[in-house]
Amino acid sequence: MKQFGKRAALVALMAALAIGVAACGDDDDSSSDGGGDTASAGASLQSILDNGSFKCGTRDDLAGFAALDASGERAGFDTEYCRAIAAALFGDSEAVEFVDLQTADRFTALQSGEVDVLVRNTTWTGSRDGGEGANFLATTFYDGQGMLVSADSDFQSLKDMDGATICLTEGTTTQLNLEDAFTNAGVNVGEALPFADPELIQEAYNAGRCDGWTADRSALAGFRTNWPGGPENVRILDETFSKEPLGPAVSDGNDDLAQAVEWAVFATMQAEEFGITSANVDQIRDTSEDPNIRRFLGLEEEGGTFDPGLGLPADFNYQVIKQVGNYGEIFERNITPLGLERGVNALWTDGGLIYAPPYR
Amino acid sequence: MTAAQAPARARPPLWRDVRVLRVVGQAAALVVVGMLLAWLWSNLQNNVDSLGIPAPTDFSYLNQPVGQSIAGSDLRPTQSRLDALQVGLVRTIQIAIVGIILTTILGVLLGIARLSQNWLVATFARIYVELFRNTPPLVVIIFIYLGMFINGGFLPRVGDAVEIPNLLAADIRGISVLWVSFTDSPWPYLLVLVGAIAVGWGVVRWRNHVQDAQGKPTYPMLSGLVVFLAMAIVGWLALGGPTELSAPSVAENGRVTGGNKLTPEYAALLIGLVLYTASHVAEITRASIQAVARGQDEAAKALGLSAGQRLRKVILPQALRVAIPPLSNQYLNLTKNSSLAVAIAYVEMTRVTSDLVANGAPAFQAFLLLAFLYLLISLATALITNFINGRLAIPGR
Amino acid sequence: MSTEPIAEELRDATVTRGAGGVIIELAQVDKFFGDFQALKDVNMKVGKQEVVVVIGPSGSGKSTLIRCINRLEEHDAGRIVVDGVELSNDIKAIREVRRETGMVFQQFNLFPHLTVLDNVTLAPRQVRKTPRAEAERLGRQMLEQVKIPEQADKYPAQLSGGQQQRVAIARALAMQPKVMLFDEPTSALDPEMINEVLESMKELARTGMTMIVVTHEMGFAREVADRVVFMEEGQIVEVGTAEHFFTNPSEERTKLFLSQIL
Amino acid sequence: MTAGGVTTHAGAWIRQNLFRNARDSILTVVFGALLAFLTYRALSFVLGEDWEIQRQNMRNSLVGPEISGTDLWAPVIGIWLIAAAVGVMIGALDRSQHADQPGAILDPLRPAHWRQIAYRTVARLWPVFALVVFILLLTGSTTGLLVTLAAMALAFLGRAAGVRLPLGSVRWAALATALAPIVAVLIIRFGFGIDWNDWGGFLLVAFAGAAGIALSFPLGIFLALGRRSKLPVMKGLSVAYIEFFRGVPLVVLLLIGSLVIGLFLPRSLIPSEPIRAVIIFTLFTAAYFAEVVRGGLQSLPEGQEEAAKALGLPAWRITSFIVLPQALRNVIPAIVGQSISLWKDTSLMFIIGLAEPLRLASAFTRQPEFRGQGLITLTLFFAGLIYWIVSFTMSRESQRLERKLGVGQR
Repeated sequence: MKQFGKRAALVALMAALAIGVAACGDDDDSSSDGGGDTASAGASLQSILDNGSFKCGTRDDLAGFAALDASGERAGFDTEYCRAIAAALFGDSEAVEFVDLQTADRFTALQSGEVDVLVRNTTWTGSRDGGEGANFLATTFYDGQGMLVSADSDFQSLKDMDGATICLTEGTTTQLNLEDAFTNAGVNVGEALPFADPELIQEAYNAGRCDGWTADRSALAGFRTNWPGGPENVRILDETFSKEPLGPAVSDGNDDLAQAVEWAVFATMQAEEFGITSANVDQIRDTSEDPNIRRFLGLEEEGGTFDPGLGLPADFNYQVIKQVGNYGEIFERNITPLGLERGVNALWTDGGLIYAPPYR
Repeated sequence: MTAAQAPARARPPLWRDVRVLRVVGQAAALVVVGMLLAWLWSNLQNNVDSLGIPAPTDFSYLNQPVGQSIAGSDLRPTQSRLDALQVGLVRTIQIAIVGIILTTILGVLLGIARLSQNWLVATFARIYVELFRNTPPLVVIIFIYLGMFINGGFLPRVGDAVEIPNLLAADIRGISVLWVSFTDSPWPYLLVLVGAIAVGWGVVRWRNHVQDAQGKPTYPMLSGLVVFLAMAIVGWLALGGPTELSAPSVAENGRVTGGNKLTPEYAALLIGLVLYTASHVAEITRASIQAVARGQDEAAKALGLSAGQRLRKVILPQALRVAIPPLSNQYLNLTKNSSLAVAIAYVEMTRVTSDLVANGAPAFQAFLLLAFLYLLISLATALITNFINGRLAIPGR
Repeated sequence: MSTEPIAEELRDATVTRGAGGVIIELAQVDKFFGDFQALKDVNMKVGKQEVVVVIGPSGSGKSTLIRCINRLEEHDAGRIVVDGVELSNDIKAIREVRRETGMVFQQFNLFPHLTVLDNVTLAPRQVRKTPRAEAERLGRQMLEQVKIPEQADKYPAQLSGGQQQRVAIARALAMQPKVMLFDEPTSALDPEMINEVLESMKELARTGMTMIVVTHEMGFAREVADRVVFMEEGQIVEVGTAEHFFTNPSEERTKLFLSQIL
Repeated sequence: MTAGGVTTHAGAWIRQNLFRNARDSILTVVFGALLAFLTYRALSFVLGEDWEIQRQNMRNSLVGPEISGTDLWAPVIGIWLIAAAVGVMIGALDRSQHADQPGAILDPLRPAHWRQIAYRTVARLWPVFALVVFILLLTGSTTGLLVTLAAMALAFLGRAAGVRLPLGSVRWAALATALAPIVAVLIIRFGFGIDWNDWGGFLLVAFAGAAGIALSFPLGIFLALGRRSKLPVMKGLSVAYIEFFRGVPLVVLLLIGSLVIGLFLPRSLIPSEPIRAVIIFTLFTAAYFAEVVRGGLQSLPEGQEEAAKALGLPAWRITSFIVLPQALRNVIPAIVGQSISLWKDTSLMFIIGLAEPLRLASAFTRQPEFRGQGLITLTLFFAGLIYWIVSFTMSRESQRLERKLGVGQR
């Protein structure tokens, strides 16, 4: 017994030493190289450029924004923005590696560097900018939460929905907004059913499992357009009970990449303002005398090419427009088929919110 | 050289001393594991620092408002996240208990059916077992939810509820039945009931004792039941009737109110878990029955017991002892598989946690806590089955 | 001479035949299993080429005694020296002693997944690094010695108990040990098979192998043993020649035991 | 005469097995009706539905939406490789089992043996063949048919080569069979450069399951030995590991792998999502394998280890030559059982959003031409069917093995 006691003491001592050594070693590490690998969140712009492609976090299941068709092709608003960023960074809209993310794990993927940029229909909120370690950039789509109900139901506003059963997608702010909106309307949510998968919601809704389906209006519009039996079977209540500015995000502390991505987005907006489309960009480049446009398209002037120091190629605006298109084109290709108007997503010149800072 | 000249009991060199080697080996293992953990921990610290998310030891997120309700519970959005987690925990335990009871009944029946001399019954049981135990439980659950409840068509739409007035009402939203609820705090009357059970049990023991001593029938179970019921009724009256009945009814807008509602999500999860796990329990039952020596059956036959008596009095009690360790494994699996609710819209412990994380709770702490809670449940299940195993063990074996 | 005191009656009563010299020495050996003392102050010497038979009632510590000699059990106090090597915590000493002692178990403990020949040649090849061909030649020779050369390519489960035990003896012999330990080698055998095993053991004794045999076979003891050791409650009660032992034991307890068993 | 005999025989059988007494007759009627109804429902479902959605998405179901065009040759080559290796092993096994009666060896190159080979193969693998036929009929793909025929031909030729190998080469054939999937994975991942994130459908779950089993097995053995160790630290660490991973649901572990593991690693070391899932499957299954192997170790008599010690074998040789070969042989059926479990558990990748069959099944129903038609039951059924057929076949093989090894009889 005595021997065992000694042995145990020795083991404990060695273990303590070992852990102490390991801990000290780690302290040294982090103080000497300033965090190095672990401290920096996300790959730097330079390492991405060196890599020749970037990882764009998106999804595969939201009509209009990012979805796969039967042949496995990706299409959608978010998908095109991934390509626009690739066109800006590498001059090649194909230089993007899509990573499908879940609603629940998208921020972790961003934090862990599994994706470089998150373009996944994600709402810009305070806590996400803060606690989630994400850095939201220019908003590409101003959305808001709405409520889809059956056309023949009596619901005209949330006030009529006291005790109703509401279906929604799990793991988003949707349920939090819903509860707030019902409280403001002075009514109670009967049941909120959070599903893992929009397809399950559609099945459940069709069976009459829920009275309403709440989601971003853009998503609801997409579902309504393709509603079995025709869009006239359902309607979307007029109330919009949240602000959902959707846009790309990178991880905190990655300023070079953030700037580059943000200006890739602005390129599409500015192009629409200039009236440049993928169809006429070559012609405009050859003929335009407007110094703003010439600077924007990265044309050679007497004093050289304009370089704002974003770390992007001089002709990145041209590449974005040529290979992907301007904001209006992207919108029309992907969002208009859902039956949504431009609305607040019109250019500022048309009274909307889409506005790019001057490129100079 | 003779033994007598053998060296005195000298210590061998350190690197050859088995005791030293043992200590060093274990210390090395500890060091390796310790260094690995320390490395992971320091990475965690660094990542948390650089991302500006709460420190890994900070559990204050639990005290923030949850901001959402949970379908079928009284939780309000203004209550804390801790309260939400508690609702989830209770639901997980509830699913486990109800699921285990139903699984045992179905599984044992199927196991016996597997051995039936009726070819059709045995075949039916075999097809059942092969069908369910080879299908992933997640597939079973989603399929039951969609195929049975949502698209199955046997639950009517809202407004067309099937109704047995004051007793039952069913539509796609769920099946509501007449239910007893307490007007006030349930505890006083529950205490009375516990007391009544204790006294009733005492009466059973006492009458049994008298029966053994005097050899005359004394109806122990009956007298115990009478005493229990008498106490329960007297207690209920004395407390001024602390309960009320809640009957389901169809409201003007077609919705069913009142009663206790079994939602399709809960039902699908429960049925899916039970159907899947019962296929395993059936195999355990069959194997255990076959493991009880054939001689036992023959001996019981020789004593003139009927087939049913042989099964109930001789075979099953012995098979049960063989079956308990694998059964307890299946019960644990069922409990853990309740986390599959994540796939359909039923909110239990795992679902609450993943919702919290999606809404800004720190992932590390939230999942650490979740894992810890599951470990506690596993430990409790293991303790209970060990206890039962100990009680059932045949002395001298 | 050792500096440690050795029990008086044992010191000179050792060498009864042949080459002389002591090969195994146990001095003041104690062994505990928890609170139970299995061996109490055991002192014993075994000379080269000597055959010692250990008898005693069950639970008297006979098996523990021989299991300590090749360190299957770790003794708690005292000294055990085998062929000049003291058993201590020294992993090298343990390996050396095990290499020099062969052991035969009550339950045979053949390796069921290996053929008879592989059973016999495993240790020479792995421990002594004997080339396969050499090891197999040696192995067949050993099987010859226990008179079952024809079973070499069978698996243990295809043999009778007596044959299995003889394979076990061959397996131990293949390591060319200096000492053979037998732990009730015939207790698990059907009566008609006991003799063939005992014959092999007698044969072995005739070759001059040093043997310590725990057994209940008094006939064997009487015929082969140079000395008989009687143990009870972890202690050596009496030691003597077979002749002395079976005709005129000095201790009362020995007489009582023999009267029960014979 | 014969017909009458058969009739009487059948009548006796029916009386004996279906209508022994009144209660039995009632049971027969009730269960007969139930079985007939369920069979009718199942058949009308399979035959009555329009399988267009599954037909169009067959490639997505099998390999995921990201692998297309020439990349499709990657999984095809993998299948061919595995088919050939399995053929070689079956041949070598057949030869070694009938070493003393060469006449009983089935040689694929001898037409006289074809009937027997076909009969045995179909008897053992009919569910898989049924599935392949179903898929081929549904898609009507000539390429698919040719690929399948080539795989069968390779297995056939492999078997012919296997019976011609020298006697002692079963071990090598087994090794080759074990290596074939690894080589296949390497070809797909590196030969064709298909990124882990692009693996999907049954290719993904087959990879995750196989990799999980292969990697968890050594870890499980190690943990089982640790748990049996007399050294308190080894034992304690092993027990803590095993109990943790057995106590926490796999869903939770996968969520942890998906959401938390990234926090524990330096950025550059974080593997992609499918690999993280494989790591979780490995860690999880290792704990269960450890318990299975521990059962095998406990079934060994203590004398085995003692005898080896007494012969002077060093500890690691005792473990690798004496203890493990016997312990593992005793638990082969349990190992297969655990592998079936893992195969079913790969469906949980649904929950962390990987392109696994269930998630794809629901994704198909969002395609414009199939949207909102309630087709999810159909696609889910197909996904479930493949899961079922693989685990059903494996469990039948495991039972066969159990009977062959006589494990149950001991």
